[in-house]
Amino acid sequence: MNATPLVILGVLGVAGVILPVLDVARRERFTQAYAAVALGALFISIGYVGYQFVSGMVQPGAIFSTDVLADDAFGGLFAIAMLIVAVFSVTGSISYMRDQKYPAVYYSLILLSAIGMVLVAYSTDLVMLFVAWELMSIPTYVLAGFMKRNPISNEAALKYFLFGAMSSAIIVYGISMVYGLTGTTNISEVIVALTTLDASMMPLAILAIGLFVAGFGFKMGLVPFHMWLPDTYEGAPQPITALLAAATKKAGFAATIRIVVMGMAALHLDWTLALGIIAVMTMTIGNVAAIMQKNLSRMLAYSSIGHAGYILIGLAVAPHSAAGLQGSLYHVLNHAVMKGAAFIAISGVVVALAVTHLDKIRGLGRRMPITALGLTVSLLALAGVPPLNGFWSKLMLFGAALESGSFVWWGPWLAIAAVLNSALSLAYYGWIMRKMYFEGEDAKRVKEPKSVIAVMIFSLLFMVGLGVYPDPVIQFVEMATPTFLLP
Amino acid sequence: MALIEFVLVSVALLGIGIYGLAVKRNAIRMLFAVEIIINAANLNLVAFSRYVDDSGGQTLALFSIAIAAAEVAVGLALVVVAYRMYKDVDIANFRSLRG
Amino acid sequence: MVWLVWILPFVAALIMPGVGKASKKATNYVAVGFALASALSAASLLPMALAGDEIHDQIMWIEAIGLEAGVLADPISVIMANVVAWISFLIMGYSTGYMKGDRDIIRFWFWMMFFIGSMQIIVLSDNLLQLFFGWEGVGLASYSLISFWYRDKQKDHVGQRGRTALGLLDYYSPTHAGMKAFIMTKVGDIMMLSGMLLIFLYAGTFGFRELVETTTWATQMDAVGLLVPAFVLLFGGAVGKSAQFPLNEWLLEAMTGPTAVSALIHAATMVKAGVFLVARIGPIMFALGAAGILGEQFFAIVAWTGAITALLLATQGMTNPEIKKVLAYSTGSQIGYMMMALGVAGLSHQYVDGYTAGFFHLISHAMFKASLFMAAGSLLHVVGSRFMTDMGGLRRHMKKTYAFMWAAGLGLMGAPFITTGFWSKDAIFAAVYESGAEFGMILYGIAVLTAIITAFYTTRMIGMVFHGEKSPHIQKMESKGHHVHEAHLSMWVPYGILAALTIILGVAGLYIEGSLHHLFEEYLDHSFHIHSEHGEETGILGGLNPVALVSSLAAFGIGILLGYVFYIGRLVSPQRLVSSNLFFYAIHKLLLNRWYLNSIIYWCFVVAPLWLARGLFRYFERTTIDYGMNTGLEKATRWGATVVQGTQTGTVQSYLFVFGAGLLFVVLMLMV
Amino acid sequence: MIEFGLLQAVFLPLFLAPVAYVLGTRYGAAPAMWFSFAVLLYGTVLVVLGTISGYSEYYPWTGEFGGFGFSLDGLSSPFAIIIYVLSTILVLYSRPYMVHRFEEMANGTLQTSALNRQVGLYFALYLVFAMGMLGTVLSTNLIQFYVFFEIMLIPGFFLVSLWGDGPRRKIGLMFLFWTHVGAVVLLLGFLMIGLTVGSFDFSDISESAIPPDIVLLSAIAISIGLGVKLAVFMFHIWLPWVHGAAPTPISALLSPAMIGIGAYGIFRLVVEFLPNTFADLAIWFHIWGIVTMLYGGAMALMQDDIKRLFAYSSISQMGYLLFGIGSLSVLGMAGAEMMYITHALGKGLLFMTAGILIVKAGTRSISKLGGLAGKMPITAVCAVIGALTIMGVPPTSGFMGEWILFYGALETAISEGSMVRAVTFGLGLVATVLTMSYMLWMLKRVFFGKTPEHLEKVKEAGWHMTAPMMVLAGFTIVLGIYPDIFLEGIIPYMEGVLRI
Amino acid sequence: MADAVFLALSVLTIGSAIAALEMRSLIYGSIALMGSLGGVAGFFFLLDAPFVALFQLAVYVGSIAVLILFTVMLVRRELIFKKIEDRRRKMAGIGLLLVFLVSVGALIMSSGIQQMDSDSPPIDFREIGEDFLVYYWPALVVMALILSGAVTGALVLARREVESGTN
Repeated sequence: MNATPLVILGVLGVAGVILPVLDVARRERFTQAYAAVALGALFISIGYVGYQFVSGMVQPGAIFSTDVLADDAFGGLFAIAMLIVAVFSVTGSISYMRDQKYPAVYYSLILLSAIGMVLVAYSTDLVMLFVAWELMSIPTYVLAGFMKRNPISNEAALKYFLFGAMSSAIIVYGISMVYGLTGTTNISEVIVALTTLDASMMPLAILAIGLFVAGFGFKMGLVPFHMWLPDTYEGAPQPITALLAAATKKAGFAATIRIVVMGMAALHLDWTLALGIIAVMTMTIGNVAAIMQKNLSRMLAYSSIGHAGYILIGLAVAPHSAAGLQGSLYHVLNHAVMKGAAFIAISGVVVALAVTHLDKIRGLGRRMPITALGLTVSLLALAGVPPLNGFWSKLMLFGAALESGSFVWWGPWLAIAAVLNSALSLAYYGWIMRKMYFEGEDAKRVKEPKSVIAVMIFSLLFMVGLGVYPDPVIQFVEMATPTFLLP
Repeated sequence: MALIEFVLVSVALLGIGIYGLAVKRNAIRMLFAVEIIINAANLNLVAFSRYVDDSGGQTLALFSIAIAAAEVAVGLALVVVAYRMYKDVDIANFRSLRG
Repeated sequence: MVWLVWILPFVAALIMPGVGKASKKATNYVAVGFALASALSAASLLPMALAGDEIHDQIMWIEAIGLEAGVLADPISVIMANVVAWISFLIMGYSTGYMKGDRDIIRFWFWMMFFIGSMQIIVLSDNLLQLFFGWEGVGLASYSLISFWYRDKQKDHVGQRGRTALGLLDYYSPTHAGMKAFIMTKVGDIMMLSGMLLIFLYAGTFGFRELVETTTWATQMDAVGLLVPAFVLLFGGAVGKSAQFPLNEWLLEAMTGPTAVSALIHAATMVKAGVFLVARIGPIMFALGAAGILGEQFFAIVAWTGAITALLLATQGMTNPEIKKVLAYSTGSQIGYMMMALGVAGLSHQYVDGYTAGFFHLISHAMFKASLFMAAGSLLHVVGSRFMTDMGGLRRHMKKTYAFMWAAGLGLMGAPFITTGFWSKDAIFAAVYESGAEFGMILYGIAVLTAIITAFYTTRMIGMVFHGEKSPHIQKMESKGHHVHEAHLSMWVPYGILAALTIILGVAGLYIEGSLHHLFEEYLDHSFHIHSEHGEETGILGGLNPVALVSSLAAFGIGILLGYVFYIGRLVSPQRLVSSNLFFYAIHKLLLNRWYLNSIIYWCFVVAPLWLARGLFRYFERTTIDYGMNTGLEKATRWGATVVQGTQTGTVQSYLFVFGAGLLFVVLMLMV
Repeated sequence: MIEFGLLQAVFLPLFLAPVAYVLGTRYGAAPAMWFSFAVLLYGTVLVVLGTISGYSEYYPWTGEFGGFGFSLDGLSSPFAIIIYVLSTILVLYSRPYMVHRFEEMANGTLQTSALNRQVGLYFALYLVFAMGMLGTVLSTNLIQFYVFFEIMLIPGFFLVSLWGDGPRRKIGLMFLFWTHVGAVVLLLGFLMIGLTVGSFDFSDISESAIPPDIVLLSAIAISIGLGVKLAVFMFHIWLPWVHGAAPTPISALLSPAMIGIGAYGIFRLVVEFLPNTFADLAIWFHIWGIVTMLYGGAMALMQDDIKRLFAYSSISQMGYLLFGIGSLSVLGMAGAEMMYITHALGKGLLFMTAGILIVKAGTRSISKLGGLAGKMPITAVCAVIGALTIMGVPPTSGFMGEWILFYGALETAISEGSMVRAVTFGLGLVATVLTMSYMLWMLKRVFFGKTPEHLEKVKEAGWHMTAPMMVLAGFTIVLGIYPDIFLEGIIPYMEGVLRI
Repeated sequence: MADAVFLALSVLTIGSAIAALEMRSLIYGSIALMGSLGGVAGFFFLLDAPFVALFQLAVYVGSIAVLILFTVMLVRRELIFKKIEDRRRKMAGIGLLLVFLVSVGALIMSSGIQQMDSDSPPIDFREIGEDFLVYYWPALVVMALILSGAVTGALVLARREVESGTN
């Protein structure tokens, strides 16, 4: 039974299609109503996913159905993460889009993109995955360039688009290779076929995996496929950046875990070192580049690259440590909320003060206390400072890397690199905090957008609450983590 | 005709596409390159579909063509917007975001 | 009662701020009253002690380690306690006059009482750890009192302004002096502490009585060669506190304190603590001889340290122009005598002889030195200068002081038959002479030489102060209307008493020494099982060693004669003598510059470490640590960031190129 | 014992921190101060009561990483008591100092409302800071330990960066960065242990055998991590800056209470859980300790800024702690813990002195001070007592720490017949002289000598500032005379740890 | 016969792909692109996939390429004929291309794909339809959403603003 993805598809799809129609039907502009519709649809979806979980109708782990979609906990976890981010994005947009044109299309595209992400996570067929991938990507190209009069936005969108187009072509290419090797596009069948692959076909399988890594890695922001990311994150409207950083990126991980990791396991490849190297490169470059940034969005974009590296650790050590993938999934969930909250906070700053430059957010702690608090806490959570949620997932990731040390020599080094990076990241997060709180003492308070406040409060509760008492989420993650019991 | 011949052609197209993306400065030409890559993939898909005797490849090729159309539409729209702003489509000049 | 002896001064110290708040005058009565009470309670122990009994009282202290605190009132400690208490009492009385009107009188009384209390802890403690409390308390009190005039006014400095030795100023402020005293004695203290800890490690106890009960610990320590080092380390503490060579240099600067403090330090507390410590541990060591463990090296070290100090400081005392410094040198020198006696005691078979001699000298020295210091304090008060060259011709104006100073000075010189100093010094000579130790004769020679010098500088001091012409300084004072007059009653009475005692007890000196000898003989036998060979000494003078007697007399005679020639009779001008001859000039300079010992210590242990620390700070901390790890790391990261940012050119072609190359890279990486 | 006593002691300050903020903002400094004082006092009472009854609490927490709990044993209770006692009395001290600081920062144009807001924020952060420290030492789980270890960092960062001196923002970041680096390295060690054992609970770890190679690595990681907190030689990069710059009540809390937690960590995590490895590593701790002692002392000699002097002195004192830990003997380690207590008392006093000087004399440069003993007698007396405590002169508690410490070092040196240990013992004694030198020199330059003209009008500080000092001064003397208060608990614990 | 056709198609496809990128004029370039796309369609015929081939012709050659052509014509004339190149970048690109071709070619040549051959009958395009409706129907729905989203998005983007926006 694959009810959940279909319900989401239905609910969000209908809302997504209706919104532009509504826009045409109603001549007067009433932005909040569109947002309300979008939010309603998203809440229904989240509620449904949650209800499925609570009522225990979801199968644990990642399952492989003969259908194109599976209703499993793995997808459910991603769905929740992504839908939360979509809610953030929509909520954050309410104030952001107040004076912009075409709000209906805007929200509709967010919804469509959300469908795409969710379905990527639920897909058990390569074709479905590809199509969902595109549904996720194409609206975000538009959204990134939605500020038509802003050259930055357009530049960001163009760069994003070119990368996106190239990587989707590469994904198709990869799918074609896999398909050629196995004669099927259903992931479970693919994996079964790959386990019995003829040795002479191995180079092609590797080529396919490489293509997948590149194709998905672009979305995840893995080095060296990351180069579009800072530019786009900086240029795109901040609520959309939130969506990109916190949600579409996670779709990349969902796809990678479903296909690449499973496929690699099926091929009995020694792929962990390669992923480990990419992970270290990714986090190091991300964190180092972030240090001297002057633009808040850009700094967080680099931090986002760094976090992709952390998540990749879990993938790299997945065969050696059960905690690896758990940590990855956990960090996916946490990072979604943390980064989402951070970017929404920035969007609030942009709405209220129209600045993102670090020197201009001096005294933000006094000007916009709640936003600043939310940003601070999410930065601390990103840095992995306990007792915030980010700490626990990093803990699991580092632990997994260490644990793998008994199988692979580089496991502890991975952990050390990650730990040092994590410490390094605190330097630039601290820099932001410094600007917000310790400079500009004479700043006066300004009005903060209510929607942003709502997001801040939710994410604060999430980050602190689940940081103090992480057990439910850990159990949830454990349930959602795929095992290497191949079909 | 062996399968490998089609695959080689496809790889050649893929390489040309990547080359185009990495070298060309005109946004529209870059779109050409994207199309070439997608076509390479499609060629691959259909060829494999023929040789493994399964319809899935062709199905995906059809999806891929449709999606390419959608992508191109969006891409062209972006190029048009860019052109309106800069009166230029030389993407190498679009570098206010960097560092 | 025993506890009261040291608790009372502390109580006085503690209530002093409160009393002082009510009335400053009342503090005088409190201080003197409590000192008297403490002295009385000490005196009440005398009958018990003279009967050869002892009180040993313990209470639980640090239960976790099983340590007990306690008091041990045996003959030696009771006698010592009485000396301390009574002399302190007199000094307190003197202080009421001397410190009259000082605005920090409360602090003064607090530390004085603290000083006395700490000293009594040392004396009466039954174990090393508790003793160490008193030990450090004494150090602390001396620190506070030496730098009592902490405002560092010029008149409170010691040394000649602007004079340098080896490039270092020989001019010290009170606070500097206090610090120097504290740190230098601390060097001794840590040695003592490590000695204590070594003993505790093997014996499992700090108690003096417990250490005697068994010898297994000593056997074990001896087996690994740690016994003598441990005792030598303990003696290190005594060296520091008693200002023995090479830790003697603080004693001179300690003269920055009020004179009452100097008197207390030199006569009753502090420097005597070292002697007392050696008297405490010496028998323990010696008693081990019965178990076949010989500690001769220890005693030899004690004796030689004492001898060297005695000579070293006595020679320096000949040239110094400051009256208090002369007295200070004299103290160090006399303590050297005591150490020498206690040391040679262990080298001979007749431990009790040297022991008695040393202890007797301690008592007599306490009296005359306290007297001398208080008298000197009166002089300072009157003249307003610490330089003897600023005095002169005072005998007509200060007759009482003159007389008392002569009496006490004779005690110091060891005037034959009538002063305690004579008998005690003679006993030391005899002990050294009879010890039969290796190099015993050299020690003896040093002792006699020192005695000559002692007599000389004492005469010199009195001569310079009271005889001759009035100095320009006094003339100036008088021309301004100041009149040189006798000190106040409260001041001269105490030192008068002590000077008188020096003579009175001196007349009965032989008897006192005999009974002391007897008392200690029994005590050592009873407590440490050290038996002495009985025999010859019966008659009045029969107990005296003729050689010692003769040399003692000769030394006194030569010394006082020389002193008379130069300073009382003024037959030869010392200045001319010094400048006439390069040899004398060199000697004079050497002595005046304290054998350069002080300068060398400063160079090695102050200047060099500071230089080293500055170097470390400038060239390591500032560079490697601060710059290297903070700024350097920051710069390195910034550089890395710049490099990474440089790759982010903003040109999408480059990005895509990297993408393509990355694709190849990943594929190839997977292939490998 | 009150139910959930330790839970209250730890978490009440956290939950009531907003109340303190509101009180400060609405009603001014006094209510906020008394409120914070009351909260911490209550916590102190709970901790003391808990110590008397040897108390611990456990609560379920996570499945993966175990539960959390609070436990008071011979090791943790002295730490806990000292931390809360210091925190409690420093609340009183904080008010005049911080009000002075706020006014100073605003150049005298501070409005009451702005002042109140800052006061509220200060006390709120203060409560969290105190709570973080207590939580760390009471933890019964590695992860919990780490969590609290980091929690105390954040308010510290804010306190330093908001109201510190000098380039306070930069120094705040430095503090955050370096201590975080230390913490994450520590975390690596924790993970290695926890994953190997399969549980992060202390009780499980102490019972299980861990493979030696892992143990060595994790012991090194933990030692380095805690070494940064302890600011031992080469890892002391941040400390002089931070202690020099932090608002003085915070310095007085950072230096005595916080950095010593590193020593607690070494006791708990290395000594107790990895005894065999510790036995191998002890000599290195020992040497590291002696180097730190000497180095810190030498650097302290060179300082002109009084707070930096104390900061280097703290480094040196942390060297003592490490030295004691490395002595690998019951009394040596007991001495190390005693040194923590005594350092807390002594350095607390000294930092408070520095604060009074800053407030009253308006400078922290030693060369500009002098002769203040007569102007501020109580401060001077307390400073001297503090200095004596650091120097280890009886009858202050310093001596009780020091002789036990050195005894332990000597004991091991002799029983192992180790020349290296004998030499370090000797150098340790040299270090005490060094300590004494810089302390006395500091006293001489600050309180004695001539009074510069610009200090003629300096007055004694108010009772808010002097009373806490007197309490500490009394405490150190009482402890110096009767150390059994703490030693009774410490020594049996150390015997248990070393299995004697 | 088939080989010759294949060869011709290969030359056409690859050649016009290169031409599309390298021709000075954008218009000719887009026409060359059409040729390349048509060549791929020819391959599809060769591979017995007429349905896909026709779809390719209709969608790609028919609409996309024409769309591109119109866009090209929208922009200014001098832009169409201007071809700015960075020589260094071009060399690097060619280098990358060669390395890519050599390494991936070698990869493929060394694999077992050389032996893959098929003599099975061509796939009936009805199978494709069945796939769409039975197996891939969610994908089809998603496809529809993509198209609608892309179209609305592209419209919104490309629409000329009459009044000046606030942004």
